Amino acid sequence: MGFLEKQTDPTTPMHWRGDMQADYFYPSGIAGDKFFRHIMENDTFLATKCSKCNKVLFPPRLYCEDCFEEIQEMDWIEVPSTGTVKLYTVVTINAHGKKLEKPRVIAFIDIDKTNGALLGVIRTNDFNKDFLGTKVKAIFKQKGNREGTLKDILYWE
Amino acid sequence: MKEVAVIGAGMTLFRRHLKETGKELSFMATKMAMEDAGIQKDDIDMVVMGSAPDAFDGIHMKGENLIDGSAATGKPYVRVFNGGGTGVFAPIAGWWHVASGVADVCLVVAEEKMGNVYPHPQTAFRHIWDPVLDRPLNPNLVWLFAMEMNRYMTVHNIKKEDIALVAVKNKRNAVGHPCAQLADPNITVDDVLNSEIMAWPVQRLDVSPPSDGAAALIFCNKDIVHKFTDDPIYVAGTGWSIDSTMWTNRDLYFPRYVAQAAKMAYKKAGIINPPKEIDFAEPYDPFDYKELHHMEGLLLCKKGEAPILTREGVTQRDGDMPICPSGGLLGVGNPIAATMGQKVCELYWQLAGKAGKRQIPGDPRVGVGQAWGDIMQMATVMVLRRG
Amino acid sequence: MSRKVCVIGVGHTDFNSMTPDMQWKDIMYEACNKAYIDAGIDPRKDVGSFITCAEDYWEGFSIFDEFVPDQVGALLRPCCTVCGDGLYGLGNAYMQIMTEYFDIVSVEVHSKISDLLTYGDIMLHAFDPLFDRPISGPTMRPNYGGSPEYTPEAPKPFIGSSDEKERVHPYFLAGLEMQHFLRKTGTTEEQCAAVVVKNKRNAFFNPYADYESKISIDDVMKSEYLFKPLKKLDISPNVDGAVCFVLADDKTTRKLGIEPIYLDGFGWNSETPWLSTRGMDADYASKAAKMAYRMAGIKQPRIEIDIVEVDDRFSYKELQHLEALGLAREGEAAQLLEEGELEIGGSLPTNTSGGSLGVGNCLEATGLQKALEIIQQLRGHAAKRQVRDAEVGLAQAWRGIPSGSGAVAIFRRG
Amino acid sequence: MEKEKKSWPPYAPGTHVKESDIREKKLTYTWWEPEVQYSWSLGHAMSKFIQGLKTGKIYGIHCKRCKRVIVPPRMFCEYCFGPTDEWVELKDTGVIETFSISYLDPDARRIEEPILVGVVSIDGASPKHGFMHYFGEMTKDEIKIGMKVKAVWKPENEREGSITDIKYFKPLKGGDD
Repeated sequence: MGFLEKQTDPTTPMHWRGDMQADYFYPSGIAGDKFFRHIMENDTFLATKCSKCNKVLFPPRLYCEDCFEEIQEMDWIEVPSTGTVKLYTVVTINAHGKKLEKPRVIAFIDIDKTNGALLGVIRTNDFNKDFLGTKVKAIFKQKGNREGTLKDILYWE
Repeated sequence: MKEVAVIGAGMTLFRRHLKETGKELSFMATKMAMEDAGIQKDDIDMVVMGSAPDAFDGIHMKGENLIDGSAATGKPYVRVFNGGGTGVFAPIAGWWHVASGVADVCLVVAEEKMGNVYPHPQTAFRHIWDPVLDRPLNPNLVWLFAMEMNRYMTVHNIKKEDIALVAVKNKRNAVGHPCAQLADPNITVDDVLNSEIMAWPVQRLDVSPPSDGAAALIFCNKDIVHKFTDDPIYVAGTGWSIDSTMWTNRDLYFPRYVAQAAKMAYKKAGIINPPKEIDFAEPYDPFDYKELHHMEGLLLCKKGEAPILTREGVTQRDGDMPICPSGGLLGVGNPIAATMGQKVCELYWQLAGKAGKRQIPGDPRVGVGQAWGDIMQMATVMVLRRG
Repeated sequence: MSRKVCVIGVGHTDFNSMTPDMQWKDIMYEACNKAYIDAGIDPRKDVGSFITCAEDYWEGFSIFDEFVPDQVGALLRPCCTVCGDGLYGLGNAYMQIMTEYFDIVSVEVHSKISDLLTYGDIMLHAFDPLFDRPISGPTMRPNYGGSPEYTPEAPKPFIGSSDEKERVHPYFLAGLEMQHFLRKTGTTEEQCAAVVVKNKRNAFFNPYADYESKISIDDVMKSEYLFKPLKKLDISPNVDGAVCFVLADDKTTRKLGIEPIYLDGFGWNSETPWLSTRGMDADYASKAAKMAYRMAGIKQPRIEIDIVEVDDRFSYKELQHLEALGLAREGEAAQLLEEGELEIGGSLPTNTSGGSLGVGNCLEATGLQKALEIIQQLRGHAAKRQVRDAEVGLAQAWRGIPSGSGAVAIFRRG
Repeated sequence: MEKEKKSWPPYAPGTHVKESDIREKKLTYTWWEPEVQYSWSLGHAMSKFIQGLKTGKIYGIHCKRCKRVIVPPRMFCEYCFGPTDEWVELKDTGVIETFSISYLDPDARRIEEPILVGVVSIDGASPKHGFMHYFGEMTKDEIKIGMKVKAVWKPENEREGSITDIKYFKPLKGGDD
């Protein structure tokens, strides 16, 4: 280590606890606000279509990242809140590395009528089932309780 | 080494809270810079992101999150970081992408969303301190500046009235700036001196506000600059320097690291007598005394002389050495890294004669921008020159 | 005549699952000091510019850049932080040298991940807060710590909507990607397990590796599914460690009397941050490689490159990256592995150091740990894991979950 | 050429949101509380330093090449990049290098009774070498730069090996030394 003198008593305190705690508030943004306001009132999704490359972007954005064109008002379209499981995984541990109470199935869901997808939790009790290609639909919270976040989608089934 | 030209710049509104996400802000600034330069996404070879602490936006590895808004999807993209110095350091990194010959056109985006952190942006600043030596004392960020300001005032025997003049000048300069957060044409020295004391000697109006915002800048190689403009602005020199982490081990009255960075940039730019050869400057002014402190650090005047120049009106927009003609951080706002908008974009706009109401009279040819960061230890300097 | 850039010195610490006696400053000092001694230079006089690669949340400071200069020798010198893998630092050092502002530039990168107690939560903090992160679990602080008081101005926090009480581990993304890789290329889970076996075995011959082990494919296959199809032993465990590289232009290298190892090419690239529309085929690696090959003038990578170190934080990643780098066709990497071509004596020795699976996952230091192995191999200092007649080596690293960014560097013995 | 005439920035993109808009939920947002906990290794130097504080001593360290007595101590000298040499026990007196009178808590909330805080350079260390701490037993009108001060320690049984084992620094009067 290149030092001349070091601590040699293993019982000396060598650690210091601390944190970087703060809480965060993330505005949904221009496109996000429109999307989340829509799902507060409806059981469908909104997507955006790039007029240049014709891709239907989902989740909706203010701009197409490939063409770098701004999305215009008329390019917003309504799409169903259904889709197909593209990929899935069965998660058994939580963020601290401990066993989850109950495994959770997390999937990429290709949203119908778009070129995009969304991460979602699939409600199931059968963790050995093959979900690939399964048709799923979003189950929302009750209208009135929705708060305008992704949490308004309770799960997919 | 390749010569590097600036061909476009853009910035967003600066406000305490903006509705847009960080990505969307980056997109807006980038779009404006691309319009200025007259280029498309495909013309950009590489992208540099400048963004200060992750703890503001509340996104770990936030550089990764901002990729799509910075026109960097599928491109080489890197984020550099120097605390508050990022505002000028990001363009320096953009400069070396082009100067090395690796990229022909490089986009630099600087973004900050300080409004995301609760209860207050200063909560994120709790964690800039040494965990063992400082954090147990529950420090507030403003303490640092108050201590430095006090030392500076005491050593040079400076009156608060003279320092308040800086806040007045910058908030008035900002009136012509469409993005400005705290422009005020009627502010007086008394307003500053009577504002609430935060941590003496720092008062409310001595301080720049926390903001959301973004800025963008486009560099290109001299060999192809004719495609974009007939009257290019060049990067003449860059410099950066860092002092020890142990800020309690040195005298705070003079920023020796700024002098070090300035000397490096001036040497590369061939500047021998800075006050004579430099037409105007944009030193970093998060606090009003910092502008004076940094003028001295940038060797634009002797130690302790900056308040006198300010009192004499030399640093006004129509003075001999205009300082912060944009309105600086005090007037336009302080979204840490996105202050690139005042510190470098403004240099470009002034030198290109595009600054409109803020334009410095007398055809400026050489300008210097500087930012400062970390725990009072980092300086980044960039000199731009016309033609 | 344009400059060339050479590696003139490398230094590193041991890699350990924790380093309780050493502060982050101490491990940085150790690696830097060794690199400067290796290059035979005095950092306070000779080094022009210093680069550190780090991310704030890994370290525990809002502005980590503050805590860098003293221990790398950068007092009152140009010094900066690049938020990325060590290979990004190397690329920026290359560019700094090419500007002719500096002749010698040092790049330091480290992992002191054992300081961080909430690794999973921090990684979740890197997910998009609006469209990705909420699915991981409750938005409220899940268990310990206690909430700070809220000011009247603060918005009221939302309650997590479903019955989930815990946040899931962010590595689920690797599970999803692995499923995609297996389906697309026809690679099997056993073949991925073979990567683990090979790398942990290679690590026996690497004195600084921390996770060397003699295990069988069966042991890996029998380890628990954490993120099906990803198993416990498919995941590289985290370690602490630091690496420092000193780079110089060719003229200075000759003056110092050092046998040059050229940094011949490098590339880096980023994919979209939108997880849901990202391709999952390690496109970042293939684009970065194309850039690096072009710079190094490499036309047939499979033939011209003698040794590779690719990112293997998860077992399937090694195979995926080999294919993305153009060193194997789609679905071919697993076959090469089975044929023994990726072994130390094979035609494409891969991760001879033991890789992240054998050495440990050193986060942002991964790229330079891999580059370090290439340098040791090209210098002929790799002892029992030495690959014969290695002339050209490639190091590749990925920035880890949830990013789609990575870098490639190509070194050539002079 | 028309473009050149424009004043830049020609427009200011962005949508201003007031604090009240957030309270009244005029926009949607996602709330997140991360869990960010650390346990940093102290390293040899800091470990010795805080143990010293527990026993009522301030330790510095000597760099013989640079002829510097450094506090807070570290294992290497940033000036010469060599290892530091010998531990030195310093006095618990010093001089106020600079100070502030703070009305803010760490989250920028206002407090009534101001905190006196500043940098103390410690006697026995090289000039300007010291650390940040509180000041007490003096009013905000009495405190000034250059004042001699002395540490007020917590009672021995309350010390826990932290910078806060010193309660504050008080004015040094003739008989105290």
